[in-house]
Amino acid sequence: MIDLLQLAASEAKAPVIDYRELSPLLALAGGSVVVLMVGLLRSAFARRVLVPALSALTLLVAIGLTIWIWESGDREPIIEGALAVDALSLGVSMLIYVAGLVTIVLSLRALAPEVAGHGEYHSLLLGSILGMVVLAMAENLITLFIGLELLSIPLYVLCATELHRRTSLEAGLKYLVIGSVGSATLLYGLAMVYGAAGSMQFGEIGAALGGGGLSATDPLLLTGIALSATGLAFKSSVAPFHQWTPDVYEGAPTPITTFMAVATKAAAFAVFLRLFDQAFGLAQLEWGPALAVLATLTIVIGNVGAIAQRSLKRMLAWSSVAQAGYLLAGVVVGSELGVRATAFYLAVYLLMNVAAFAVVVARERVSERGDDLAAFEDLGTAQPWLAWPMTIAMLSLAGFPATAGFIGKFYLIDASVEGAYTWLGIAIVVGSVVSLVYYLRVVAVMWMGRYEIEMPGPPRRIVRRVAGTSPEADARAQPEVAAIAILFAAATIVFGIWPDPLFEAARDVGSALPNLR
Amino acid sequence: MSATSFGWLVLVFPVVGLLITSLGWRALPGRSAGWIASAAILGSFLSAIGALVDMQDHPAEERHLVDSAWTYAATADLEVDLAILIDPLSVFMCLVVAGVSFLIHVYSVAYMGGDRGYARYFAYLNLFVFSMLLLVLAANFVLLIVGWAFVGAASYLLISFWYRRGTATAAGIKAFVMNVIGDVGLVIAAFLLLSETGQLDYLGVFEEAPEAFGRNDGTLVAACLLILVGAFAKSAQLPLHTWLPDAMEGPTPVSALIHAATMVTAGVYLIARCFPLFELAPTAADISAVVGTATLLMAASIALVVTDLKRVIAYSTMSQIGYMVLGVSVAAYGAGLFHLMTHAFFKALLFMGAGSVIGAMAGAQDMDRMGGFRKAMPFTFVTFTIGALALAGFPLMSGFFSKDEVLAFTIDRGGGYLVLGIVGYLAAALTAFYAFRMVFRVFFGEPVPEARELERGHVAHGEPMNPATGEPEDTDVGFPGPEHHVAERSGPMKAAMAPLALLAIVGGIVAVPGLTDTLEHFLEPTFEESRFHDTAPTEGAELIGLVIGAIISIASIGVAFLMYMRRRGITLELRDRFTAVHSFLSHKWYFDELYDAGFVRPMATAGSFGRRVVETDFVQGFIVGGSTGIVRAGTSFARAIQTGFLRAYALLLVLGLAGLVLYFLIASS
Amino acid sequence: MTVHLSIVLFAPLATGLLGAVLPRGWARWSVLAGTLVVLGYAMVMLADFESGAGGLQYATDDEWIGELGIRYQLGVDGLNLFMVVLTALAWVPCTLWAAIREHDRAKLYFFNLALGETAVLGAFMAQDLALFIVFFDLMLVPFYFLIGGWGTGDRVRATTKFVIYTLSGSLLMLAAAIALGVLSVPDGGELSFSLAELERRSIPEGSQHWIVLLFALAFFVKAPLFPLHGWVPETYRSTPIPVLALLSAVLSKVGVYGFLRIVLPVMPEGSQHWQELFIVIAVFSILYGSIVAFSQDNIRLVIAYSSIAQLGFIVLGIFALDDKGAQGAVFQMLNHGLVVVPLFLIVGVVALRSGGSESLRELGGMAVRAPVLAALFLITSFATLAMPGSPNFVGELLVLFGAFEDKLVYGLVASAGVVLAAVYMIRLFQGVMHNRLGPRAESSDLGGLELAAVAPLVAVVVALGIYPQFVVERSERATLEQIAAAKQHAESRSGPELSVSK
Amino acid sequence: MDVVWFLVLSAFIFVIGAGGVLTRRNPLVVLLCLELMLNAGNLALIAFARMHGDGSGQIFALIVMVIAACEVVIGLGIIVAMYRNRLPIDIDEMSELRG
Amino acid sequence: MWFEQVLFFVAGIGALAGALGVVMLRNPFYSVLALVVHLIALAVLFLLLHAEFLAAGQIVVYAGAVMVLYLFVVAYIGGSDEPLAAEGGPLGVFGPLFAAAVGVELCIAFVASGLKALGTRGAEIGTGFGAPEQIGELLLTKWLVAFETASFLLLVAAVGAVVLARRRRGLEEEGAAPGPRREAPTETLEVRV
Repeated sequence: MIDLLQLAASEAKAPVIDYRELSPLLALAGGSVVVLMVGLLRSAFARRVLVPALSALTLLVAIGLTIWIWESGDREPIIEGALAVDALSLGVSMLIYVAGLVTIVLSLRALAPEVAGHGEYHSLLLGSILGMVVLAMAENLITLFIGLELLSIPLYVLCATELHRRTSLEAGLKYLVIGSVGSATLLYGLAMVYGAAGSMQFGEIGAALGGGGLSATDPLLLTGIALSATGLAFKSSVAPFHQWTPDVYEGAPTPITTFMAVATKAAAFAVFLRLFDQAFGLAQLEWGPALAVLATLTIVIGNVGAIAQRSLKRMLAWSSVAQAGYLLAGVVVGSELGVRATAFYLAVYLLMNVAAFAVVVARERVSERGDDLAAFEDLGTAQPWLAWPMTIAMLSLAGFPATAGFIGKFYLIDASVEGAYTWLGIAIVVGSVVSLVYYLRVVAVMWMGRYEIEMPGPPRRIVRRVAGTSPEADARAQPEVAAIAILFAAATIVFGIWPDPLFEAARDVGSALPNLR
Repeated sequence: MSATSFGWLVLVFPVVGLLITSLGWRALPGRSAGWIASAAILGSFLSAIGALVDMQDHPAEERHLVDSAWTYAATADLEVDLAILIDPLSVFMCLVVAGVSFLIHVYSVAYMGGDRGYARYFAYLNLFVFSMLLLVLAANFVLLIVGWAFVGAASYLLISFWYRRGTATAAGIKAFVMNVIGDVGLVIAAFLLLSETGQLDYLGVFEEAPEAFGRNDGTLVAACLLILVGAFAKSAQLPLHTWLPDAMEGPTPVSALIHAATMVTAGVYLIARCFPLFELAPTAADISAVVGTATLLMAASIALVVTDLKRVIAYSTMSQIGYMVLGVSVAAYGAGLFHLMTHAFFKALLFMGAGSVIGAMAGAQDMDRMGGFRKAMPFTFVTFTIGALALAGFPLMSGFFSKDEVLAFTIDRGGGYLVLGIVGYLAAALTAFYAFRMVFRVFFGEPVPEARELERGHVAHGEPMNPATGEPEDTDVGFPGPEHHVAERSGPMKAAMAPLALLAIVGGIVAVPGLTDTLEHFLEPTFEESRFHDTAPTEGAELIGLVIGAIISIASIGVAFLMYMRRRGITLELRDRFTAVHSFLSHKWYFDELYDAGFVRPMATAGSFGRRVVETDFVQGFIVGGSTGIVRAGTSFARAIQTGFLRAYALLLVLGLAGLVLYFLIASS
Repeated sequence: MTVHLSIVLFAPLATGLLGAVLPRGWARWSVLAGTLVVLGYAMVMLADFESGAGGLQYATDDEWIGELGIRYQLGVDGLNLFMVVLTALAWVPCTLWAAIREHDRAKLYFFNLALGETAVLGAFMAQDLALFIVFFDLMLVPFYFLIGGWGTGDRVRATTKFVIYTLSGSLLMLAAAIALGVLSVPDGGELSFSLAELERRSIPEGSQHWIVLLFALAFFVKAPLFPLHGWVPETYRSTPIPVLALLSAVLSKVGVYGFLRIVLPVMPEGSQHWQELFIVIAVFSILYGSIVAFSQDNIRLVIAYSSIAQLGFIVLGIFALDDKGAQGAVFQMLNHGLVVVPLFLIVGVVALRSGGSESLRELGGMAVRAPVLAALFLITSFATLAMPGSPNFVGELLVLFGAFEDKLVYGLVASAGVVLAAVYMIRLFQGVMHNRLGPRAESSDLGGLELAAVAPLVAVVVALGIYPQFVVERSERATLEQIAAAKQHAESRSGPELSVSK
Repeated sequence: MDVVWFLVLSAFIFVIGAGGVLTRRNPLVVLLCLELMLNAGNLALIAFARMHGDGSGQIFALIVMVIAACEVVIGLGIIVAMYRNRLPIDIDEMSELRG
Repeated sequence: MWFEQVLFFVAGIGALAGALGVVMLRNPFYSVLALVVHLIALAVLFLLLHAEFLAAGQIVVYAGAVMVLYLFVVAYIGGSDEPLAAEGGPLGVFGPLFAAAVGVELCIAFVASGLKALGTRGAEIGTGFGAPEQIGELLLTKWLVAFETASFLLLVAAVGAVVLARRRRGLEEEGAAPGPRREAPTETLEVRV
């Protein structure tokens, strides 16, 4: 017994910790703690100004470090293969950081941090970001799961932060319960995969499939794949696991909604790509069709669901469901082109949605109609600097040319045709046709609003002032929001006409996953 | 100058006139517009003479002069030039058209003097003359079709010249559409010829035709019949004739020029022009002969009962054209064109006289209201009577020779043609009768108030009203102005009518059997290719024909005299006895009703069906509504399952999970 | 000459943006200047265009999006030369028309006009399939705003319907185009959408069939042809006149142009496969459009349905797969555009003089004190009904000849459309200009600027009527090259059916 | 005792947990059911760990225990907050967001 | 090894019973207690699977600490017996049905799998397997990241709990006090159908 212990002890050697690759995560963790501490200070300045500033600083540092790592392009899994620091994870984490910055800016005048306490609010946010990055970098099942949870748990809280508002709590609860069901399913799925493959490492699972005696059609494995697919599909709000999305997006404070819409999706799809294209890559023939069906279903449901919405947050939520369907197409084909297209579209998606949500934030704070369509009437003449970003965002989401959205869709369709899923490309197209109905309605309300516009049927409940109504905030008093909207709308146009930089990154990301078609 | 450059001049003059009168419509003072227009036509008449003279210098076999201005359209195997063809036929037509047109222009200068649309009128008139000359000078089918459609357009514009008249515009659209039908026929015919002979120039086609087609070749017959569609539409032959009587809505000089002397004879010209084709396709030729004969009989019969002065002359025009068509269809080209010429003279004359009378009647056209104008307007009376005599084929009048020559040729062909000839003589009797029915009813008997007025020395002024419907005119666009014009009062009208009267009398001398064959000889170069070139009735036969014709015309003039001078009222008895016949005739053989039921209504029905049913139910309802309906359904479904109940969401999640796992389990085995 | 086309292409947009920054009231003039620049360039092109020379002239070819194989590739040949000219010719009077009136948010209005011209020009000059689609869809944005923002009646509904309808077609085309590009990549080849390249590559016939079908869907909606014209009535009713003129004159041509530029040369087998179907659709549209046209009471709708019939003729000419037919189609595309613009501007004039009424029942007798208006209206009407002597006649003649050549029966049925055209156009002309004066109508002639907007185009029409060969000879070579492949394929397939008996 | 027995057992537990989530309306109980599902996962993990004779499965299970605890804490926190806002502690009552 | 088998069945039945108890029992108190039973049973099973450390952790952390927390909350809120009557309807039927379907599918997956090892008692293992030494070593070497992240997660969770559950004076002053009655004024919008 004793000697066994000594044996074990002698075997135990500390793992090599590559601090350089790890630095962004450390920065985030540290930042989150510091912010929490600073938030405990009494002075309003510390809470209202210093905390956001520090969080933003943290993210900027993380971005800087990420770029630094990206520049020196060595791409080895670190710490016993727990984390993969490659173009995919780095690129996605960049998106996440940007989304985080946006959220911090949008939260400046929001009510949520007031209620939750700035320190807590921001440290939770940073914690969630950390979770996302871990998720994006996850190279084995455990890291994947813990990352997912670290992503979700702060979000459950953040959704509920406007405690005095019933819908906020409802959103939190729904998200928590459904989310936990989702992650439990995922857990079970991962367990089965582990059981089938006998390893937690993506690489080794892939190897096992590749000839390590594990057949790609083993029921245990496939069921595991099915369960984990369900879990991830839930996180990326793919139908039929999407239903929490509209409710949570509507109930949550709008800055958080923005964050969830763009960042969560990015992280979820990153891991989707990594797990399915790398670990399960060789079973693509099995899971491809199933996911394709899910994608189609998602596209349809998301778009038809959005048509009926008057609340813009809700509409964007539904549209994000549809977008998830488009993105899934890139996963389905399981090809390098698919990875590129997905990555590209994630970036584009970030630009468009941030622009749109920023305008929603700006409006709902001043209009007593909250985020209802009616609050946007005649914005074109009243506040063109808000109407234009919204218009561009809508057109881009609808996939009009000269916007990044068009190229994104083009890329995705290209990928799906390339991967012999032409009908999926057609589905994407049909979906965007349907989506015109609600995107154009927003544009019409803003520019042609003086004339009666066919609104969707009366909402089942009274339209209520939605999140974040802070009385002191009015249009001119929140330049930062308008700035965000304009900035991202401009980016949408620029990348719509000159997308090469994004393509560069996308190509880099595509090369991250080894042995793809 | 060469004949062809003269030919171009013929076309240029009217264009110049058109441009001046139309662009200068505001500037031109008084009646200058009319005079400018007339001068232009005179110009092209003189150029036509020039062309004639120059052409006669060429040896007979070289009298087909083609000159091309520029390529009109050339692509693939199609090659069309903007080219004119100068040969005896076209020059002859130019002379007739330009000559008569000139006189009618002069007449119009006075007749339309009081009309608000004076300049517009002459612009249209010049446009018409240009189009007509283009039609006859064209050297290929495409250009022919262009001229063809242009005359149609000009005639449309002039028919609905007084466009505030509902009847006028209606008549205009009717005429236009019928002409377009003709155009389409020609287009298709042109294609058939192109596809078989590879060209569209007259000379080329006629060159190729004998090689390209066998006798009575199916395609060729089709082509000829389609050509006939065009010809009949223009020349108001069965069954495309109904527009001509309505065309009388236009000003009287227009009726004289377009709907009597020139445009309506274009069909005859076309058949004559395409004689090589028709001789290769005798079936088509025979059909056209039969149609011509039928038309001439039908029109003459209707002319017996119509009481509207101008419409009587219109129907007589139809029947006279029937003679011409018959002539050119039985290869009596000279005769047919001869009748075309004489008819132009006397029919124009008749219309001018009628116009003068209508002027005196303050716009009324109903013969029942007329009578006793003999003393009031002697000049009109004389000239009109001359016209009537010529029309009736009274011995030694121009019409006498031309008509009988046509019939003589017809009978000479023997066989079935005999029947046609006999019908022709029968119709001749009717012709003479209704011609003098007009004369007697208008100029003899008790003078009507308007006549007395005129005798007392001033023209009657009635409230201008639409002769067809009797509703008061909207004088805004000037229905024959406030003052009316009668030949007695205005030099220009006399100046125009006198020469025509003369020609109506002596026009026949160009082809008196046995004595002269100027026309025949002149046209020879065009028709020498004809198979029937040297088959002609013997002089004896012709003389017999003349005698028969003379007897018939004199006899039926006598009958008319008895019925309308001696025993008035007998007409009423006859009408009462043969009510059926009368109503049949006075309803113009029910053609209008037939077309109304056959084409107009169905089209309208189809239109409203398309608008009401197809548009709303199929296009909007099914296609648009269907697709949106699906989306709506999907939307309400998505909303329906979005109940807000957490456990329901979880349920769907589990369901989806079950489904997914099931799929994978199936995939695994 | 690479600058050349890019300048033409972006001159309007530039002036539009300029107008947006200039003080109020200047936008209109700056945009008008832009359209004039384009017109000038178009005339220069027309002047130094070499009819004989095949291939593209003034070609521009730069990399745009390498990753997707999309090139910024512009060029002009006999086929699109006159489309460009038409665009230039159409935009000037319409902009002028708009410029002499007051609009709220004028800057936005004229910016959209300018953007529209750029987009249309781009679609016509693009030599890269993807680029074509980019402009094809971009076109909708300005028109969406123009109709929805400045239209009349239930305009938002109309414009939404218009955009969704058209985009549903063109997005499907997008998918088809990408499929075309991807499927045609040879082993080890690069993805490319350059038309020239696509013509060289070969696509399996099976996939050609559905790809052609999707393209046709987009183009038929745009044209529009019979069953797919659901957007027409509302849109035509509520679109502002100058915009409507452009919509009907130019936009409708982009679709049918696409057939000649893309579908026939790139997918000959596919085109031949659907030839019969498309011809049937075309012929049916001719008859249906004409019949509905003469039962309409609203002048705009009369012209709307007449355009359906006219476009039917064009498509018939294209899919006759015959030299004459294609020539006629190309020529007819130009002619229809040239007559429709004045026609709609005249409708605008009439509406101004009748208290906004556009119903034939309430109009009439306007010719009296407006002879110039009447004359111009008359000429355009005659041209529209393809009266011999008008350029449209030559166009239709060629189309019909082309159709007779191999599809005699369809040709004969179609020629009934010529007669019907006469009926509805004359009915239209009379209903507005003749008969008794309408209750609300009052007759007064064109103002100076109105005349300046309408007359020149009519003059062009007349000139072309006298010398159509001007167009035919310049467009001949390119057109024949475009249809050559499909024609050859058709000849190899088609038996003696329906051809003229020898 | 064969591994598969443990797995089947875990499957049953998982299903019971899921069924509980679907049927119970008291959020507290729902949280308990979630615990059940996670535990099922744990059992499966440990069974597999035993099967492969590989420790990582147990590590995973350990981590999951932590996570489960965190979820519970947050869940209870939300429930408490609801209670503070005098909201009914009933999942079906929390259905204002819908459509 | 009859002893093991007996133990398995006893514990297994205990676990299932506990689970069912959680779901079935009306009173949250009893549900919690049922869960405790379930957890203990699980711990036994863990032992059978040579996961001694986890078994211990299960008992101490889970069945101990967490459940106590639960009981406090239940006590705080007052574990009202919820009426199960309303839980009939589609959910009452389909819920268990679909869940059962999933269960069946999972079992099929396990049984039908081609993996031989499933039918064995498992691979040969050293005695140290599942012992604290091994766990600790793995945690600090191979699974360092997971370990650290988990610890961070605990911190975050604590913060979250604080955010959610602490009484905040600041807000009462700002007037945004809890309670539906004092919510922001609602308004209805006239909407055209």
